[in-house]
Amino acid sequence: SKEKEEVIVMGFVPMRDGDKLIESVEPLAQLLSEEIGIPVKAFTATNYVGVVEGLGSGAVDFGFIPPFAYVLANSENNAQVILTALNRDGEPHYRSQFLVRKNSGINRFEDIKGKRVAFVDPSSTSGYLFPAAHLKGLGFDLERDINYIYAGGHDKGLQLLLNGDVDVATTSVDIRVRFKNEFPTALEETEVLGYTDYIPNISVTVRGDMKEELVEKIKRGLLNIAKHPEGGELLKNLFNIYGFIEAKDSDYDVIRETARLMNIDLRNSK
Amino acid sequence: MMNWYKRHIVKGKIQSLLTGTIIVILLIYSGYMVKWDFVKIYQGIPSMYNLIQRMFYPNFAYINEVMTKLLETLEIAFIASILGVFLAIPMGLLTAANTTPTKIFPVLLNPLFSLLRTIPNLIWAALLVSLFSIGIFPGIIALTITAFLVSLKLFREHIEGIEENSLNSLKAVGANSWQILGEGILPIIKEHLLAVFFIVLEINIRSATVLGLVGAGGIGQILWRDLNHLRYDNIATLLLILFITIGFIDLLSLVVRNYSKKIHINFNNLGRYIFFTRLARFSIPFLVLLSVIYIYSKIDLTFARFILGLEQGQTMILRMTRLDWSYLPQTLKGIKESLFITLFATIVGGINTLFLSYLAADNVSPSRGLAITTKFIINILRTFPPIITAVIFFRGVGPGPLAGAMALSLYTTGVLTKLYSEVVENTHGNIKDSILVVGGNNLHCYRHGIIPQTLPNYLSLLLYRLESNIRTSSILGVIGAGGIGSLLTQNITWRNWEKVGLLLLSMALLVMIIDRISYLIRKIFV
Amino acid sequence: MIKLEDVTVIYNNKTIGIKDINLEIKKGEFVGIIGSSGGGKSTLLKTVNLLVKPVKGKVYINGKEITDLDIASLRKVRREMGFVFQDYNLVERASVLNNVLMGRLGYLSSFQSFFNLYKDSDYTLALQALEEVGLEDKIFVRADRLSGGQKQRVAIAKALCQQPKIILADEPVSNLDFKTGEIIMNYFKKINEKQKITIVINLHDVNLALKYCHRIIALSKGQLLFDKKTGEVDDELVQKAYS
Amino acid sequence: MIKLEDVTVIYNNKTIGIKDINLEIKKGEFVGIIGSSGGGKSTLLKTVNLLVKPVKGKVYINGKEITDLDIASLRKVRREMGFVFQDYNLVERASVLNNVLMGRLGYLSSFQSFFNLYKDSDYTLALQALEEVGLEDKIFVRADRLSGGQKQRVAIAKALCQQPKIILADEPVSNLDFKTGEIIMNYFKKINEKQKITIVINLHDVNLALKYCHRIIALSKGQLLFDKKTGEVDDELVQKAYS
Ligand SMILES: Nc1ncnc2c1ncn2[C@@H]1O[C@H](COP(=O)(O)OP(=O)(O)OP(=O)(O)O)[C@@H](O)[C@H]1O
Ligand SMILES: Nc1ncnc2c1ncn2[C@@H]1O[C@H](COP(=O)(O)OP(=O)(O)OP(=O)(O)O)[C@@H](O)[C@H]1O
Ligand SMILES: [Mg+2]
Ligand SMILES: [Mg+2]
Repeated sequence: SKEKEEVIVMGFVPMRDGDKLIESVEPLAQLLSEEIGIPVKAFTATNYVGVVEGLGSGAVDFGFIPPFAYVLANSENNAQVILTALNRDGEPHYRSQFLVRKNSGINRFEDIKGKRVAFVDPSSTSGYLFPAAHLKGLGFDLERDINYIYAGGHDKGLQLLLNGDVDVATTSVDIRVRFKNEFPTALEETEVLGYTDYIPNISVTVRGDMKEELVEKIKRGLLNIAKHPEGGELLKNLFNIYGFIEAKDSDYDVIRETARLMNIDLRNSK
Repeated sequence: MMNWYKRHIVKGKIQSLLTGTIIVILLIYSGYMVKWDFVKIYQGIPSMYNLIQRMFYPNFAYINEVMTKLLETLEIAFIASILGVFLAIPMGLLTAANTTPTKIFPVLLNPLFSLLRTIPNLIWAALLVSLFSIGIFPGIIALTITAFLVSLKLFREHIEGIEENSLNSLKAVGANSWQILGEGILPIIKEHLLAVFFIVLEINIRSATVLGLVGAGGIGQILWRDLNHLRYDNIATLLLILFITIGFIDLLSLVVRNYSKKIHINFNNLGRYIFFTRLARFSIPFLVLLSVIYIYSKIDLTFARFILGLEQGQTMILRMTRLDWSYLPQTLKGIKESLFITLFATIVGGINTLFLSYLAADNVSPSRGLAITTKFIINILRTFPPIITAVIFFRGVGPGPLAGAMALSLYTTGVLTKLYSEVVENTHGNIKDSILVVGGNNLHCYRHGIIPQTLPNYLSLLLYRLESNIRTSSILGVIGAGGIGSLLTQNITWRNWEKVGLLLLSMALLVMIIDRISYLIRKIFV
Repeated sequence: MIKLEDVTVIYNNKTIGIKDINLEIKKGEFVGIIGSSGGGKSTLLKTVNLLVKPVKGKVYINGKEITDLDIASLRKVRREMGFVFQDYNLVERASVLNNVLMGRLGYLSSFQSFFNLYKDSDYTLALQALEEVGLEDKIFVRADRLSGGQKQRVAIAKALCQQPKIILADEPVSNLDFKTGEIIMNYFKKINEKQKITIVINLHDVNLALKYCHRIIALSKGQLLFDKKTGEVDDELVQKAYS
Repeated sequence: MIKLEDVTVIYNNKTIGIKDINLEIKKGEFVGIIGSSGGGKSTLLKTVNLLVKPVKGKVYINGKEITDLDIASLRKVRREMGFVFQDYNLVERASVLNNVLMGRLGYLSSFQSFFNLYKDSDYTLALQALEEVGLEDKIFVRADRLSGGQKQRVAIAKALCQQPKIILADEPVSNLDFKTGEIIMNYFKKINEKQKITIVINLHDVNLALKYCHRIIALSKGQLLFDKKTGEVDDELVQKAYS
C-alpha cells in the first residue's frame, strides 16, 4: 500500500508458552533504528491478531509473531517470514509434552484411551494443535477415544493434573520448571509421557508489499544486533531470544500440515 | 430584576458553563492523550472497510455448531443470572444508604464490592479452577459472580434513587428492612428488576468467554478461536446469531415487563387475589431452588479435592497480599495508558448516551420509527465485542491508544444508552405530564424533567461504565493498547501473584479515586 | 373559548372517568367544578388540554377542534393554558425556580431549551409568579424540600408563569391554610377580572366555590349533574352533588 | 402519652422545621394543629414518630424516651401509631389492598411478609378499613390509578388498618369534598371517644379543627404560638395564627 515510510512500525507478540514476560520493547527499537538508520516505533500486543491484521493493512511493517500467526499472515496477506528466533539451546524450534502423574498406570500413548486429557485452549498451537494432531496421528479419534477439556492455560493444565482432575495434560516444555515455585512437587509427582513434533520458534515477519531493499535492511539489522554483545544481551534478557537464523516459508509447512490434519481451514491465497 | 436574583442567575450560568468547560477540557485532553487524529482515521477507512467487508459473507454452514454452543451458554447463563440477581436483591438492600439496617454495611461492603468488581475474570477463573476443578459447575459459579456483582451495583443505585417518602410510609407502620424491601422496594423496582435480569443474562451470554477459562466452553471460546484463525466469515455468523439472540432477549424483556405492569387486572374476589399474590411470591424462591438443584446436579467433586483446592486458593490469595513494590513503575505506566483510553471512551460514550437515549426511549423519542431504529443501532454497537472493533480500527489507524479508545467508545455508547434509555422509560408519567401541559415537546420533557430527575442514576451508570472500562481495557492488549489491563492478564498467565496483587490494588485505588472525585464534583454542581 | 361535545373518557377500557359531557365555557368566565371524590373532576380538567384522550367526543378551544391536532399545534394550544395538578407534579429534584421556569418552555426553541437559555424576561416572570404565591424566599430550594403547601404554591406559580389565557386548576388550595388560600383565590379573581383570563377550577370546598366562581358545574360518577350560575345554586343542589 | 421536650428540628443544617417545642398530649385527646403553610405542622407530626430526627430535645411515648431507641424497639413503637401522610406516600405500583395491608406489616415476621402471608384477620381488617373510607370497590386497583381523594382515603385506611393507639394525621381530608371529609372526621371522632384513641391532626381548615378537636395548637415559623382548649380559641387568636 504505502511507499517509503519515514517510520517503521514493529509489533511484538510474546508467546504465551514462552519462558518470559516481555517487559519493554523500547530498547530493541532503539538499537534497530540506530542499526538501519530509520526510526523504529515499537509496541507489544498480547495476541497476534492485531499484528497480523496490521501487516495486512500496512499499519504494521514487521513483527515478531508466533509460527501459527505467520502462516495466517502469509495466507491472508502474503506476509513473508525473514527470520526465526533461536532458543537457549540455539535451536529454531520447540515442542510440547504430554504429562502424566507418576504411578498413574499410563505408560504408553495407548493407555490414554478413555482417560481425561487437558489441552490448553482451542486456539493454542503448542497446547492444542500439535498435541491433538499427535494423538490423531497415532490413530486416536479425539471425540470418542478420549475425554478432553480445555484448561485455559499451560499452568492450569499442570494444576489440574496435580489435583487429579485430569489424567494427562499437554503443556509446553517444561512448564514444571517454570512454575517450580508455585507447584514444587510437580517434578516428583509427574513424568513426561512423550513429546510432539517440533514447532518453529517465534518468527520475524514483514508485510507482503515491503521493498526488497528494506526487507534486507531489517533482516541484516536484526542479525547484527543479535551478534552485537550488547544487543545479544538485550535480546536474551528482555525477549529470551538467543539469536536468529534466516527462515524460508517452507520451514512453516509443518504448521500448515498440522492445521490441515486438524481440519483447521486456513484460507489459501496462493 | 433585583440584584441578588440577577447574581444568582449569572452564577448559575457560570456554573453550567464551567461544568461544560471542564467536560470539554477533559475530553480534549484525553483525546490528545489517546492521539485522536481525524486525518489518520479518514485515511484508514479503506483498510477498516476491507476487514468489515470480510464479514459480509457469513458462513451459514457454521450455524449448527454455533447454535449448539449458544444453547450450552444460554443454559449456564440463565441459571447464573437467576442466582446472581436473586442474591443481589438482599445485598442491595443491605448496602444501599437509604435502606441499610446499620451504616456499617455500606461503609464496609461497598468498597469490598468495588474491589471485587475490578477483579478480572481471569483471576476468578484461576480461583475457581483451583477450588472446583473444571467444567460446568465452576462455569456457573463464574457467571453467577459476574451477574451478582453487576446487578448488585445496578440495584443499589436504583434503591438509593427511590424517594425517601415511599420508604417513610413503610417505616411509619413499623416495618423492618426486609418488609421495606418486599412491600416498598420490590413493587417499585419490579420492572427494573426484570430489566436488570435480562441485562445480566445478556452480559453473561456475551461475556461467556469466562466459561472458556473454566473449561465450560460456550460461545465465547469459539469466538476467540475464530478470531485467532482470522475466520471473519465464522465471526460474522456468530455475531449475527448473537445479535438475534440479544434482540430476542430485548424483546422478551419488553414483553415481560409490559405484562408485569398490567398484571394487576381482573381480580374479582379476595380468595383469588390472595392465591395469585402468594403464588407470585412463592415462585421466586421456587425458581431459585430449581436453579440450586440444577447446579447441585452439576457438582462433580470430592470433599478432599475441595479442601485441596481451598489450600491452593489460599496460597494464591496470600501471595497476592504480598505486594511486589518493585513492579510499581510499570504499574504506574500501565495506569496512565489505560486511564486516558478509559476516560476518553467514557466521556464520549456518556455524551452520546444523552443524545441517543432521547432518540431511543419510547416515552420521549420524537417518533416510534426513530426509537426502533436507534435501538437497532444500539444493539449492533453492543453486539460487536470491543475486541473485534479494536482490531478493525487497528487496521486503519495502527498501533497506539487511538484504535482502543475508538473501540471502547463505541461499546460504551451502546451499553450505556441501553441502560440509561431504560431508566428514562421507567420514569413516572407525571414528570412528562408536568412539562407537556405547559406546551413543551418531548425534548423539553427529556431535558427539563427526566434528566434532572434521573441525573443521579445517569451519573452512577457513567461511573459504573468507567469502572468496567478500566477492566475491559485489558482485552485491548490484542492491539497493544491494554495498559494496566494487559499487564494484569500477562501476570496472571505467569502466576506472578505478587505483581497481580499490586496491579489489582492500584486498579481498585484508581477506581475509588475517580469515584471520590466525581462524588465531589457532583456535590458541587448538582 | 372551551367547548366539550359529548366527551367520554374511559381509563384502561374499564373505569369511567367522565361520560357524555357537553359543556361550553366563555372567555373570562370563572367556573368551579364540584363533586364527590372520584366523580371525574380531575379527568374533566385533563381532558380540556388533552392530557387524557377522550374515547368519544370532541374538544374545542377558541372554536378550533383540538381532539386530533398534531403535536406541534397542540403544544401551541397548551402553552396558553396553565394547569395546576392536584398532586402538584413537580420535578422534585429540580429547584423551585427551575420548576417555575418550566412554564416558559412552550416559548423556547429546542436549542434554547437544551442549553437552558431562558430569556431575562422569563426569569422576571418566574420571580413575579413566586412573589405572587409568597415563596420568593424558597426560590433556590429543591422542590422535594418543601412543605406540602409550598409545593402546591410552586405548582401554581408555574402555571402563572406561563401567562396563560386559560387557567385550569385542580384543587389548587387543598393544602393551603385559609389565609394563604384566600390570597391565591383573590389573585385568581383579580386576573380573571382585569385580564379576562378564563379560570376553571376544581374545588372540594363548596364555600370557596360559591364565594369566587360565577358558575358551578357539578359532576357525579362522571356525569354532569348540574351546570348553573352561582346564584342559582342552593343548599339542596349542593347536597345532591355529594350524594 | 406523647411528650416533646424542647424539640428542635433543622433540615440540612439550615432550614428550621420546628424550634424549642414543648408539648404534652394525654391519652384520648383529640388535638388539632394549625398554622400557616411552612409553619412546621408536618415536621412536628413526623417528629413524634421520629421520621425526622430532632437535633435537640427529647420525644417520649407512653413515658418512655424514644429519641435514641434502637431500630427494633422503635418499630414496636411505630406500629402502634397510625400515620397519614400529607402526600399520601402510597406505593403507587401496588394495589389498594396491598397498600392498606402494609398497615399490618409491623406485626408480621420477615418471613411471613416475604411470602405475603398476611393472616385472615389482617385481610378482614383491611377490608373493614376500606369500607370505612368508602373504597371497597377499588380494592384491587393499582394505587396510581386513583383520583386524588381516593388516594388520600387509601392512606387513611392504611393507618386505620394498623389498629393504632395513636393516629397522627397530616391534612387527612385536604383532598376530600366536605361530605366525605365529614365522614372521615366523624369516624375519627367515634374511635377517639369509643376506643380512647389519641388523635393528633394537622388541619389547614380552622373550622374543621374547631368543630372536632378538644385542643388546638398553633405553630408559626416552627414555634409554638399557642396551645389552648378549643373553647378558648377566638377569632383574634386564629387571625394571629395565620399572620
Ligand atoms: N425534607 C425537607 N428538607 C428541607 N426542608 C424541609 C423539608 N421538609 C420541610 N422543610 C421545610 O421546613 C419548614 C416546615 O415545613 P413543614 O412541612 O413542617 O410545614 P407545614 O406546616 O406542614 O406546611 P404545609 O401546611 O404547607 O404542609 C418549611 O420551611 C419547609 O420548607
Ligand atoms: N390514571 C387512571 N387510571 C385509571 N383510572 C383512573 C385514573 N385516574 C382516575 N381514574 C378513575 O376515574 C374516576 C374519576 O377520577 P378523577 O380523578 O377524575 O376524580 P376526581 O373527581 O378528581 O376525584 P378527587 O376529588 O378524589 O380528586 C375515578 O373512579 C378514578 O378511580
Ligand atoms: Mg381529582
Ligand atoms: Mg405539611
